[in-house]
Parts: sequence; C-alpha cells; structure tokens
Amino acid sequence: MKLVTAIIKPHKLGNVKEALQEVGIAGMTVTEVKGFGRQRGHTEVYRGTEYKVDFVPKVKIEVLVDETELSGVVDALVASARTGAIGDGKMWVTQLDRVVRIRTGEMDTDAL
Amino acid sequence: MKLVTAIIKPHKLGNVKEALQEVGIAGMTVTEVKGFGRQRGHTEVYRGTEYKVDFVPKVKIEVLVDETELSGVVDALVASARTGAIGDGKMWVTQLDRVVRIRTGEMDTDAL
Amino acid sequence: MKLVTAIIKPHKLGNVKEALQEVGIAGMTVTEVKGFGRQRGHTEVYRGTEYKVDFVPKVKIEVLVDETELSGVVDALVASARTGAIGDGKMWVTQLDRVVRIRTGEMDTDAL
Amino acid sequence: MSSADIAWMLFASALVMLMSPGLALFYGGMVRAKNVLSVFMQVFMCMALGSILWVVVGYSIAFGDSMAGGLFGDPTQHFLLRDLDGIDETVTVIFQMMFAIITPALIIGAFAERMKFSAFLLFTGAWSILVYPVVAHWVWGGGIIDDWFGSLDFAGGTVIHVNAGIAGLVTAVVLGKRTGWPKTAMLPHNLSMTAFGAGLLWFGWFGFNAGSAGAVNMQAVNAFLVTHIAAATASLFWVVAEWVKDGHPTTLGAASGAVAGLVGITPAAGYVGVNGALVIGVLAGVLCYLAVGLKSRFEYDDSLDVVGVHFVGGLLGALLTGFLATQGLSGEEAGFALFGKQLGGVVVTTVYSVLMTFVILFIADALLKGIRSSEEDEVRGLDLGDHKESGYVFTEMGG
Amino acid sequence: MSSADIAWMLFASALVMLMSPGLALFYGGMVRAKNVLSVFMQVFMCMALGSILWVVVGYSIAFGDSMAGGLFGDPTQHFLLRDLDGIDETVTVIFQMMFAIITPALIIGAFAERMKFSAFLLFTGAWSILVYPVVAHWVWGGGIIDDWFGSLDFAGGTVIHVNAGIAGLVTAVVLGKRTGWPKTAMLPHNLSMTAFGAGLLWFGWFGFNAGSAGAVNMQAVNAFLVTHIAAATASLFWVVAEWVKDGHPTTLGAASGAVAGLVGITPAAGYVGVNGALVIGVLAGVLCYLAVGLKSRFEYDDSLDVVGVHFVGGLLGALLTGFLATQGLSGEEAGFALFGKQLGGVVVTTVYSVLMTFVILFIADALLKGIRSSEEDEVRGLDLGDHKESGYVFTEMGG
Amino acid sequence: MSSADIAWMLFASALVMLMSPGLALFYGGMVRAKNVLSVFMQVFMCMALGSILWVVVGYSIAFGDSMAGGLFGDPTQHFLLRDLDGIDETVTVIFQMMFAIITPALIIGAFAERMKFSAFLLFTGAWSILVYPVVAHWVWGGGIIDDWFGSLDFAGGTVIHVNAGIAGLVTAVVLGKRTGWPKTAMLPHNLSMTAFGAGLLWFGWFGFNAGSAGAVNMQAVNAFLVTHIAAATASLFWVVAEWVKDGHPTTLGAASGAVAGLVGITPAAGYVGVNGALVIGVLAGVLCYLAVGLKSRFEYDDSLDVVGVHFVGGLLGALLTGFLATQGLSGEEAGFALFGKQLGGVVVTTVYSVLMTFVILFIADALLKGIRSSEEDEVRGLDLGDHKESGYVFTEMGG
Ligand SMILES: Nc1ncnc2c1ncn2[C@@H]1O[C@H](COP(=O)(O)OP(=O)(O)O)[C@@H](O)[C@H]1O
Ligand SMILES: Nc1ncnc2c1ncn2[C@@H]1O[C@H](COP(=O)(O)OP(=O)(O)O)[C@@H](O)[C@H]1O
Ligand SMILES: Nc1ncnc2c1ncn2[C@@H]1O[C@H](COP(=O)(O)OP(=O)(O)O)[C@@H](O)[C@H]1O
Repeated sequence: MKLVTAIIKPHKLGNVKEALQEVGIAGMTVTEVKGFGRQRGHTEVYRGTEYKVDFVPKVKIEVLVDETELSGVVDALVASARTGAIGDGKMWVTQLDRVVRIRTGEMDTDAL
Repeated sequence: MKLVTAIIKPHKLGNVKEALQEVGIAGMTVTEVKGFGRQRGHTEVYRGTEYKVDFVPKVKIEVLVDETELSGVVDALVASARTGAIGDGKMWVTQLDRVVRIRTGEMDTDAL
Repeated sequence: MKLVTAIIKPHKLGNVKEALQEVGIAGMTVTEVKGFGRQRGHTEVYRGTEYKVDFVPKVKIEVLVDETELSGVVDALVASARTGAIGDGKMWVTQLDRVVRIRTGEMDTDAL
Repeated sequence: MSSADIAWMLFASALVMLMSPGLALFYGGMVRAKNVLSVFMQVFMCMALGSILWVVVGYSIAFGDSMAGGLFGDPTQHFLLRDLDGIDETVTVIFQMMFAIITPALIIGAFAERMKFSAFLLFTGAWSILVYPVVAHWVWGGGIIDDWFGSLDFAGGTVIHVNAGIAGLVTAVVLGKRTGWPKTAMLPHNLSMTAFGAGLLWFGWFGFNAGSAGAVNMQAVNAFLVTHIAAATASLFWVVAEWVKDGHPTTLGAASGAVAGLVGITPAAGYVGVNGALVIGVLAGVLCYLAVGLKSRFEYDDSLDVVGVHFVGGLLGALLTGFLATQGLSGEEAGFALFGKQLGGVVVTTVYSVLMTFVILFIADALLKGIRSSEEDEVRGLDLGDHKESGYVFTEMGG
Repeated sequence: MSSADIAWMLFASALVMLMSPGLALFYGGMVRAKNVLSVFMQVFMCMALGSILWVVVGYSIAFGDSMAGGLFGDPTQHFLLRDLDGIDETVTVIFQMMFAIITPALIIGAFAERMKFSAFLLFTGAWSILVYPVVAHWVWGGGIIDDWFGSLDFAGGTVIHVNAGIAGLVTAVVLGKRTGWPKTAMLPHNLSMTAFGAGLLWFGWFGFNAGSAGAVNMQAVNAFLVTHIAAATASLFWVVAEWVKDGHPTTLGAASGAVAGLVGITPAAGYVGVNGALVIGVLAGVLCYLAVGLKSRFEYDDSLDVVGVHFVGGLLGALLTGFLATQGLSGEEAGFALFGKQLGGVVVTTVYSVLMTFVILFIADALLKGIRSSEEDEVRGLDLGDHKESGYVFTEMGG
Repeated sequence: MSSADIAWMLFASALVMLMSPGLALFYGGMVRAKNVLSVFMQVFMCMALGSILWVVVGYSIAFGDSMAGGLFGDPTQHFLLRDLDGIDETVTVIFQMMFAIITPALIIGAFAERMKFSAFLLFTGAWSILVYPVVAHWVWGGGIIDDWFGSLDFAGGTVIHVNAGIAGLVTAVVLGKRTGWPKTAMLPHNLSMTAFGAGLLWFGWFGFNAGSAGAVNMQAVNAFLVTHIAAATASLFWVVAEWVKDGHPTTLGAASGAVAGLVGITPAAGYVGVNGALVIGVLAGVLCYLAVGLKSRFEYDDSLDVVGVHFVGGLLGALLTGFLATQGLSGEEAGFALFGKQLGGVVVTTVYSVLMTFVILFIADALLKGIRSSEEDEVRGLDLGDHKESGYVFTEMGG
C-alpha cells in the first residue's frame, strides 16, 4: 500500500479530483496548507511599509493507493495539477505498513 | 517507531481521544481536513441550481507510537471511531526512521 | 529522499523558517494543527462552569530533503524550534519512495 | 401628538426594530459556528411572522377593547388594522409592533441549537398570539394586571423580560439538554459579533425605553439617561464580579452585563432617577452574573442565558421599581405597597407564561411528532440540518 | 419645513446613508471570501465618488430647472451647491444625495467578482452623472416621465430599483459569466453578514420610504407602517416558496425576501394601505424568488441577483401601484388608467438605462482596454488582485 | 429647547453612542485575530466606566462653574447629576456624555495589542477625570482656552481629536513597540469589520457634528451636509493618494480616509460651507495618508494610526477653520487672526494632554508594577492572556 501526497495550487483541485476519479480512485483527503518555495507571495505595502508575504495558499492531497494503481495515479495527478508556472508544487510517495477501513475493519487493498 | 494516521468523523474526536488515553497514549496531533469518498456531501440548491458538495468535513489524527503499542492503539482507534455508517474513514500506519522531542532532543521511544 | 515533519509552537515558525533557509532549504509546507500532549491548554470558566481546553494550537512543518541534507536540517530545526518549555513538539523522519516536482516532472533530488 | 412627538416615535420605532438584528448578532455569536444561521433565521422569522400576526390579530388582542373581564382585547376589532384612530393610534401600532417582534425572539436563546425549525415556527406563532399580546393587554391595555394591581411597567420589564425569560426556562427544560452539555464546552464562536450585538441592543434600547414615554418630554429624556447609566453600570459590575470570582474579566461578561442592566432598567426607566439607575445597574450586573451560574447547578440547559439575564433582570427591575420609583416621575409612593403591586404583576405573568408555554410546546410536540432536532442534525448543526446552508465558507472546497 | 420636519428629514437622511454600509454587508456576505473587500471597496467608492459628483453636478441635473424639454435639469445651476433656496432645499439636497449614492451601489451585485476596479470607477462615475440624475429628473424633477405620464413613484421603485436592476442585467451580460459558473457552486461566504446587512437595509429603508414624504405627516407614518409590513410578508413568503419548491427554508431566502418586499413597496409606500402592503409583500416574496431562478435558465450570471430582486421587485411595485393605490393617500384612482401611467414610466426608464449602460460600458472598455479582471485576478480573488488585501487573516502565517 | 430640538438632540445622542461600538469594529478589525476581543473589551469599558465617571464628576468638571481662574469646573456641583437645570441641561448631559465616552476610546488604537487590561482601566479612568473634562471645560465650559483665545471648536476637533491623538502618541512611545514590529507584518485580521465600522462611525458622526448645533437649525443642517462631503472627499483622496504612491487602492485606505475626513471637518462643521468641506476633505485625505507613513520613519508603534488620523486630522481641521470659516456661519472673520486663536487652543491642549498622559502612565506603571502585557500574553494574544477568551471558534476542537 502506498500513500501519494501532493501539494498543489488551490484552483487546480477540481481538475485533479476529476483526473483521479477517471483513473478509478474512489476517495481522497484534502487539507489547506501554506507553501513556501521558489514562488514567492505578493509584496504588500501596509501603512507605508513594505512586507513580503512568504507563504502562499496551497492544497495538500492525500490518496491511498494500491501498488498496482500507483503509476496511473501519479501520472494523472501530475498532469492534472500542472500549469507550467512556478509554484505548481510537489508530489511524493510513501510506503505504508497497513491500511484499515474504520467502518468495517477491512485491511489494505480491501480498505480502499 | 510508527506513525498512525486516521481520518475520522469530526464528532468522534472526543471518543477517540479518550480511547487513546486509556491505552496510554500521551499525545496526538489533529488537523481539520475535507474528505472525499463513498459518503457524499449533501446536495444544495443555491439560487435555483443544484450543487453537489463533494467534500465532507473530517478530522485527521496523527499519533506517534512505539512498535509495542501499535496494535493496541490501532484497535482502540478503530473501535472508538466507528459508527458503522459510511464515511467512518481510513487509518494507516507508516514506518518512521526517527522521532525527536524538540524540547529535550530525546530520541525515538524516549521522545514520546 | 526523506520527509522531515515537525510539530512546533506557532510563534516559532519565523525562527524555524530562517534557520532552514540558512542550511539551504528552498521550500517547505506548513499546516495549522491542534496538539494534545503534556502541555495542556488553559482552563476556561464559561458561564460558571470550568472547562479544560485540551488542544493547543500548533504548526506542522513538512520539509522534503535529500539524504545528504538530512542531519543538517534536523539539527537546525530542533535548535530553532526549541524554547525549552513543555510543548515544544515533536519531529520525525520518513523514508520516501519518490518525489516529483509537478511543474517539470523532475524526480527526487532534482525535484527539490 | 405633535409633529415632534411623531418624529420621535417613528425614530424610536426604527430603533426598536433594529434590536432584532442586534439580538441576532448577540445570540448568533454565542452559539457554535454550525448553528449561527439557525439563530439568524429564527430572529428573522420573528420579524416576518410576528409582524404579520400583529397586524392580523395581535394588536387587537393587546390594545382592543377589553373582553372577558380584562382577559384580552377584542381580537377582531382592528383586524388587519382597520378602524385605527388616526395618526396617533397608527404610531402606537408601529411602536408596539416592534415590541411584539422582539419578545418571542428573546426566547430563542433558551432553546438555541436544538429545536426543529418547524417546531420553532409553530411555537413562535402560537406564543405571539396566545401569550405576548395577552400579557400586554393585562398590563398596558387596561387588562387584569392593571386592574387588580396597577403595577408599574414602564417599557416592559414584566410584559417582555419576565414573560420571555420564564418561557425560556420552560422551553429549555422541555427540550432537554444539548447533547454533551454540560460536560463539553459549548463556547461562543464569535464574541465580537456578540459584543457588537450588545452595542446595537444598547442603541436600540434608547428607542425602547425613551420611546415608551410616547412623546418628547421630561420622562423620555429621563428614561434615555437612566437607561444609559444602568447599562454602563451593570456592564462594569458584571465584569468586576466575574473578575473577583473567576479570576478574569471577559468580553462576554461586559456584553451580558450591559444587556442585564438594560433589562433591569426597562420597567423603571420612566420612574427612577440617576441614583435608582445606579442601584439597578449594580444589582443587575452582579445578580444576573450569579444567576447565570445557576444553570450548571440545577442542570437546565438555557443555552444563551435567557433566564439569568431576562427573567432575573426583569424580575429585579420590576420589584426594585417598587422601592426606587420617585413620586415626581411615577406619581406613586415607593415602598412595600408599591412593591406588592409589582409583585402581583410579576407573579401573574410568570404563572400564565409558564402554563401557556407548556401547553403550546405540548401541542407542537404532538402535531409535529417531536419538537427536538434529530441527533444527526444537532451534531452537524442546524444550519445544515434545517437550512442546508453553512455560516462560513472560507475556502473553495465547499461546505 | 417646521423644525420637526427638518429633524425628521435629517434622521431619515442618516438612515438612508446607513443603507450603503448595510448593502456592503448584504452583498459582501454573498460573495466568496476572496472578493469580500472588493465589494466593500466598491460600495465605499459609491459613497465617496457619488457624493462628490452629486454636489458638483448631480443635484443640478436632477433638480435644476428643466432643459431640452424636460430631458435634464440645468447642470450648472447649483454647481457646488450654490444658490440653494435656504434650509428646505439644503435638506432636500442631503436626503436626495443618499439616494444618488445607493442607486449605483445596487448594481454592484450584478457584476461582482469580475470587474476591474478602474473600470468600476469609470462606470460608476459616468452612470452617476448620465443615468441616475437624469431619470430622477424625469420622474421627480418635472422631467419627461412626469410630464408625459405623471407616473407615481413614491420613493424610487422606478428611478432606483428598475433603473439599477436593468443596468445590472446589462453589466452581467456584457461582462460575461464568472469563470466556472454555473457548473461550480459560488456559495456565499458569510451568510450572517448578509442577514445582518438585510436587517440594516430594513432599518434604513424606514428613512428611505417614510422620509420620502418630506415631512412628518400621515403619509410618512403610513409609509413607515407599510414598508415594515411588506418586508415582513415578503420575507416569510420567499421562505415558504423555497421550502415548498426546494425542500428547505434558508436564511438567504429570508434576507432576500425582506429586501424584495422593501423594493416592492418602495414606489407604493405613500399610496397604499395595509392590505396593499400585504399583497405586494406576498407577490414580491414569491415572484422575486422565482425570478432569481431564471438566471440559470437563461444563463446570465447576475452574481448576487440584482435583476431578480431589484428589477423584478421594482417593476412589480411600480405596476401594482397602478391597481393598489388608494385615492385617499395618492389622489389618484387605481385602475388601468393609472396602471398605464406606471407602465409608461417603467418602460422609458428601462429603455434609457439599458442603452446608456451599454454605451458607458463600451466606452469604458475602449478606454481601459477591457473592463473585466484578468483570469488570474479572478482566480485568486479581486481583494488580492485589485487591492492587495485579504479579507480575513486568522493566522499569523500571512496572506 | 423646543420639542423638535429635544427629539433631535436625543436622536443625535443615540447616534454618538453608536460610534463606540462602531469604533470597536473599526479598530477590532485592524488588530490581529488574537487581540480582537481585547479591543472590544476596552471600548466597552470606556462606555461603562466612562459613563459612570461622567455622572459622578466628569460633567461637573467640564460644565460646572469655573474654578481656579477657568482651570476646571466645580467638581462637586453636579455630583451624581444633582441640581441640573431642567430638561435642557439634562439633554446636554446626555449628549456630552457620549463625547466623554468616545474620546478616551479613540486612544485605544495607539496602544492596542500590548497594554495590560488593569493598566488600561486605570489609565482610562484617570484620563476620563483629569484630561478630557478639563480640556472640555477650557474650550466649551468657559475655561481658559475660550477665555484666552476664543478658539472655534464646533464639535471637538481640539477637545477630542487633537487631545486623544496626541495622548495616543505618548502611550505608544511609553509602552514601546509591539514585539516584532516593524519587521513583521501585523496585518488587519478582518477588514470588512473595519470598513463596516467606518460606515457606522460616518453614520454616528452626523449626530456628533450636526448635534453639536444643539438645536434643529441651519447650522445643524449645514453641519450634516459638510460632514458628509468631507468624509466622502477624504475617502476618495486617500485612495487616490495611495494608488499613486503605493500602486494600489485599498479598502483600509477608503475606510481610514473617511474617518480622516470626519475628524478634519469636526471643528469646522458649523462654520464652513461646501467649498470649505471639499478643501478639508482633500487635505485630510492626502495629508493623513502621508502622516500615517511617518510612524515607520520615526519608529513609534502607533498600532492603528491614532496619531496620523486623529491628531493630524484634528490639527488640520482646527487650523484650517481659521482660514475657511465663513462669517455668516461663524460670526468670525477668517484669516490670520482667527488662525492664531485656533493655534492657541491646539497648542495648549497638546501640551496639557502630553503632560498629563505621561504622568498618568507613570503612576499607573508604579502602582501596577508595569503597564505592558507580558511577552507571553502578547504572543498568544491579549484575548487569551487577559480575558481567557478566543475571538473565533470555528471548529469544535476548542481554543
Ligand atoms: N522542500 C520542500 N519541502 C516541502 N514542501 C515543499 C518544498 N519545496 C516546495 N514545497 C512546496 O511546494 C510548493 C511549490 O514549490 P515552489 O518551489 O514554489 O515551486 P516549484 O515546485 O514549481 O518549483 C511550495 O509552496 C511548498 O508548499
Ligand atoms: N483512497 C483514499 N485516500 C485517502 N483518503 C481516503 C481515501 N478513501 C477515503 N478516504 C478518506 O476517508 C473518508 C471516508 O471514506 P468513505 O469512502 O466516504 O467511507 P468508508 O471509508 O466508510 O467507506 C473520506 O471522506 C476521505 O477523507
Ligand atoms: N504521541 C504523539 N503523537 C503525535 N503528536 C504528538 C504526540 N505527543 C505529542 N505530540 C505533539 O507534540 C506537541 C507537544 O507535545 P507535549 O507532550 O505537549 O510537549 P513535549 O513534546 O515538550 O513533551 C503536542 O501538542 C502534539 O501536537
């Protein structure tokens, strides 16, 4: 079992959701986060002083997948989240020991 | 060292917290998230048009545990978060390389 | 590739960001979370009844790093997040299978 | 009425109308975020339904010719406001309509976060016909309280606050506690909303109390002054009391204290002077603060403290008027005799309000197969449960 | 004017001024969080720029001596408010200025969330000179609508709501749909803000309608009463209508319904009685609710329903005045003849407003190389895009 | 006073009272979320404590018979408002009480986010006795400023804005900068709250300025008109100035500009006409905008720009009155002679306010072992630190 995590631009969420559904993903979990990276926030002048806003709003997506689905999911995700502009975000994959569906107690592949 | 992550229904948080305390867990970290899965959100009619609200509020729990505590924690968590209705959520376990308590620099089991 | 995750006190975020930049980290992702641990929240008296507020605001930081950078990052992070008072938080390290930069499709070390 | 009087009364009426949105803020900020809209919706429905019922029969019941020995005014006399006596009576209809709206709205705080919307509508509709205008008739329309006791109630300490406050207690008890209360903290979700609401209530209360003089005169000016003083004093003393007892002064205390002072001065505003206002302010601040603590002791879940603030504050004001009224302003001599009259009015109102509130809830329960929200709706909040809306949408991931 | 009249008119003027901040809340709560400040900013600029333009030429165009056969008032006659006729005319200038502010502000709802701020300023400035005061002149200043038809428009059903409502439709169509609409839900981000805004509009509308009597008299008192009744009734009936049709009663419905009722009664407030107000209230509540549904049918993206509420509500009120006006209050006999006069006023206003709004947008588009925000600004929100500000900063990680 | 005058003054008093909640919104929206309640609490305490002190001695000090050669009014003369001269003086007590509340409340903006609540209470209490009513006596009660210079100060440009503004500077300097300022951005957490607050201040200011005529007359009408024009103009010009200088027009600018214009017109409202109002509006908008930038240059942390808006705006208005007053309205000839009188009033007020504010802070510091919040309280916010409350609870995980 793998966990695919991605940090994306907020307005790409709809796109990514559709793309993942197309490759057969039935669920995902989404968190609002702030990102710091090459893409910097806007500068603001507040009351005469300039400030740099370092943190940019991003969305984090977590998707549990079976090994067999992994490469399809990764490709769909990267393709659907890309704008080509700086700040598109990162994606990473983690190996999991176990996955459980809380409602039924089903494990691993059955839990998805 | 293991990290147990669970996505649960928000109103189950109190329950889960108590259950984990009973099996001896001294800490946890909680995040508000939105879940997308078999359980769908309500439909809204807004100004005459129907919308499906796909994302449902969920709570994510992260608990660092020692290998020896793992199965007790998993069982307690799954039992206390279950309602039996669709949307109860997922739980997964990740292997960690290292855990540090920031205040003291203590490592791994001592860090919990 | 490693993922360094830390739960810290919110007002230490500025410090930590600077410390990480100094050791050459170009990005990070930050989430608001609530922590439950040895440090307890304040008690409130609301309308004549006492309540314990268990969850304390914390900030979660996630940093993707190359193996070679790992120890520098861990040290910088722990040092910059420390106040010495209870509730300073935890830090943990996870092994990753893969990292992708969404904008370019670059992988692993190149993706950072 | 002179032109100046009419201008003044329209101004006062507008201010009293604004108290309803003010109350929505005051109460809305105190509930949990998932129920904020249910509170706004209920207050709006008091404005909408309450006004219509007032026009149809409420005004007639309250101010029509007494029937059945002073039990109520002739309900058909001014049906749809026919046969009003010129501009003066039209102004009275308007001013009093705003009172008829806000009184049932006050009760909302007691049953907040757990009553079905349909049950709320039925309850409020019935209460707006069977309770409020009846008691108003008794005190102000020449009905039995006026007849038997001649109680003084300048702007509605008894008619409005005792009446609504005790009805709140009944609804809280009948509906039962919110799931989790009192173990779980059910903290206000937006206290600046609540504090601003209190400020707006304070503003509107000038219309409420000073407008109750019915004209621009010394009584109106006095009422304006003492209203302000009582609010200020009670706000300060509530804060001081909680600082001493709980260890910290709170914004919620300052806001609640102001409202408690306003409630306390309501029956007395035309009759007491500066000193009386200070006494009422100090006592309303301290005693209402203490009264609010009783709900955890006696385990009735009066969600937003309608009993502690409105019933206790109204009672206090009504009874203290017996001792603090100055003859120059009220034409009555303060003392045990006047106190007795005041007590009479309060007791009759309390008994009737308790009884009728029970009866209405009982019937609503039967008609609607339950008046309490399902546990599911309570857990996810009445905003989604009853109205399919969310109070706050800060991100674009949806509800 | 007597002293009481002046006091009353200043009071009414202050209330109408407050409607603009009220509108900012009403609209601001309905947009997405990322655009809330753009709405507040636009309303503030209507207050700022609109007032200055009124002082410079607007008042003269509306109320100066008719020129060109009643097409407009002499624009230089009261340049910078010179040559006013004493205290009475000064009071009129003040009261009418508040109307001149709020009318263009109403249009904001139609093009919300996608117009460039510079384009907004240019549009609003031009519209405040070329459209509003001209139509005001036609109806109230002795211009062509008054001349040709003698239409009744007590407080601006035609001059304000039909006029702004149809201009809203034009702006919505010209600008095009918001990116994603109607597939993506663009839900209100803060409905208690919207509901409170509606409460404040209701409060201010007492000044708007009852102040339009120009004095403290029976017409003012009547206008106050029927304004309240129509608002209450329309609020209730909108909620009932949506409950029946969509399955749940909403806070947004209660708030929108109240505003629809207020719009509907505006042209009629001095002319109809209680029964007329109830009729207008029921129809405004139900029909405006249905009208709002048309935008998804016809696919024009009127973001906050200016057309459904203001155009339809204003139209309804203006036309119904033809049948519901009572002779005692209006001096006119209700019926088809009066209905014809009303229709005339509405048609002329609609045609002119559509035309001029198109022309102004066209010119603005040419001058500014586009009037629509860039897609980037639309996605991240106009608050950051145009104003480099964020509506809400709840954490200290910054924007 | 005629009935109409009394109705008008009560109306004006209610409006001025509402400015305090309006100020709580205006300031509350500008602080960080963790301090929003501390601001509301402080404003409420100005209303509570300030009113009581006014009743006890404040009114006497301000308007009692001059003692010590015009240094203050006899403090015991109207102790607890005894011996008032009928309805007229009672009305004056009420109206002036609202001024006595808001003046110390204005200072809050300068020391926001870092003063201990106990220190705030002590400071505000002392300032409400030793500074405000004394200066009010000097200007309006026949005291030394009136005596020496005969300065014109229609509604309190000097007594209120210069006085509070410069006191703000002293508190900001004495308390020191907020931890992290100016390196860290301390952005407003809720700008629609601030903008709505500005709208409410604008509304209330009609009572403030037009009520200062003390009757319904041409001066009141004029004050109403020029108040509105100055607010509108300053709002627009602040926005234009920042657009030119910083590259973007902001909501905070529009709101601050309106307030700056209102401050600027305050001393002049009864004395200048439309043209004067436009001049004051333009200058207040541009100069206050520039003045606000000075704090980063000179590194005093005036959290919410009390100095830039109130001191500078008040100064500007007071001095410009010297040149812009029209003889018809003020009975004085504009020019350097009048300017001199104005300058005298401003200088004396500034010197006294600076001195006394220092002294009070010094004593408070000694009595309370420090007036500044602990760093821990500052970091987690004064809401939790002083009041054990949180402004916003959107989820049910608790504080
Ligand atoms: N080293 C990192 N660790 C964790 N998250 C990162 C890291 N670098 C970037 N991110 C996340 O990815 C987002 C985009 O990164 P950025 O460097 O701005 O653009 P890009 O990935 O297109 O080069 C950041 O806002 C942040 O959330
Ligand atoms: N594949 C997945 N990856 C990540 N999170 C998931 C996945 N599937 C479900 N979830 C999370 O679990 C929650 C519950 O899932 P759902 O399918 O609705 O119910 P159940 O687990 O009871 O079948 C979702 O709301 C989502 O947060
Ligand atoms: N077992 C755990 N699993 C996950 N997070 C934890 C765990 N224990 C503590 N934390 C997180 O670390 C924070 C600090 O922990 P706490 O026990 O209060 O202090 P300390 O780490 O200084 O002993 C907590 O608020 C929580 O967010």
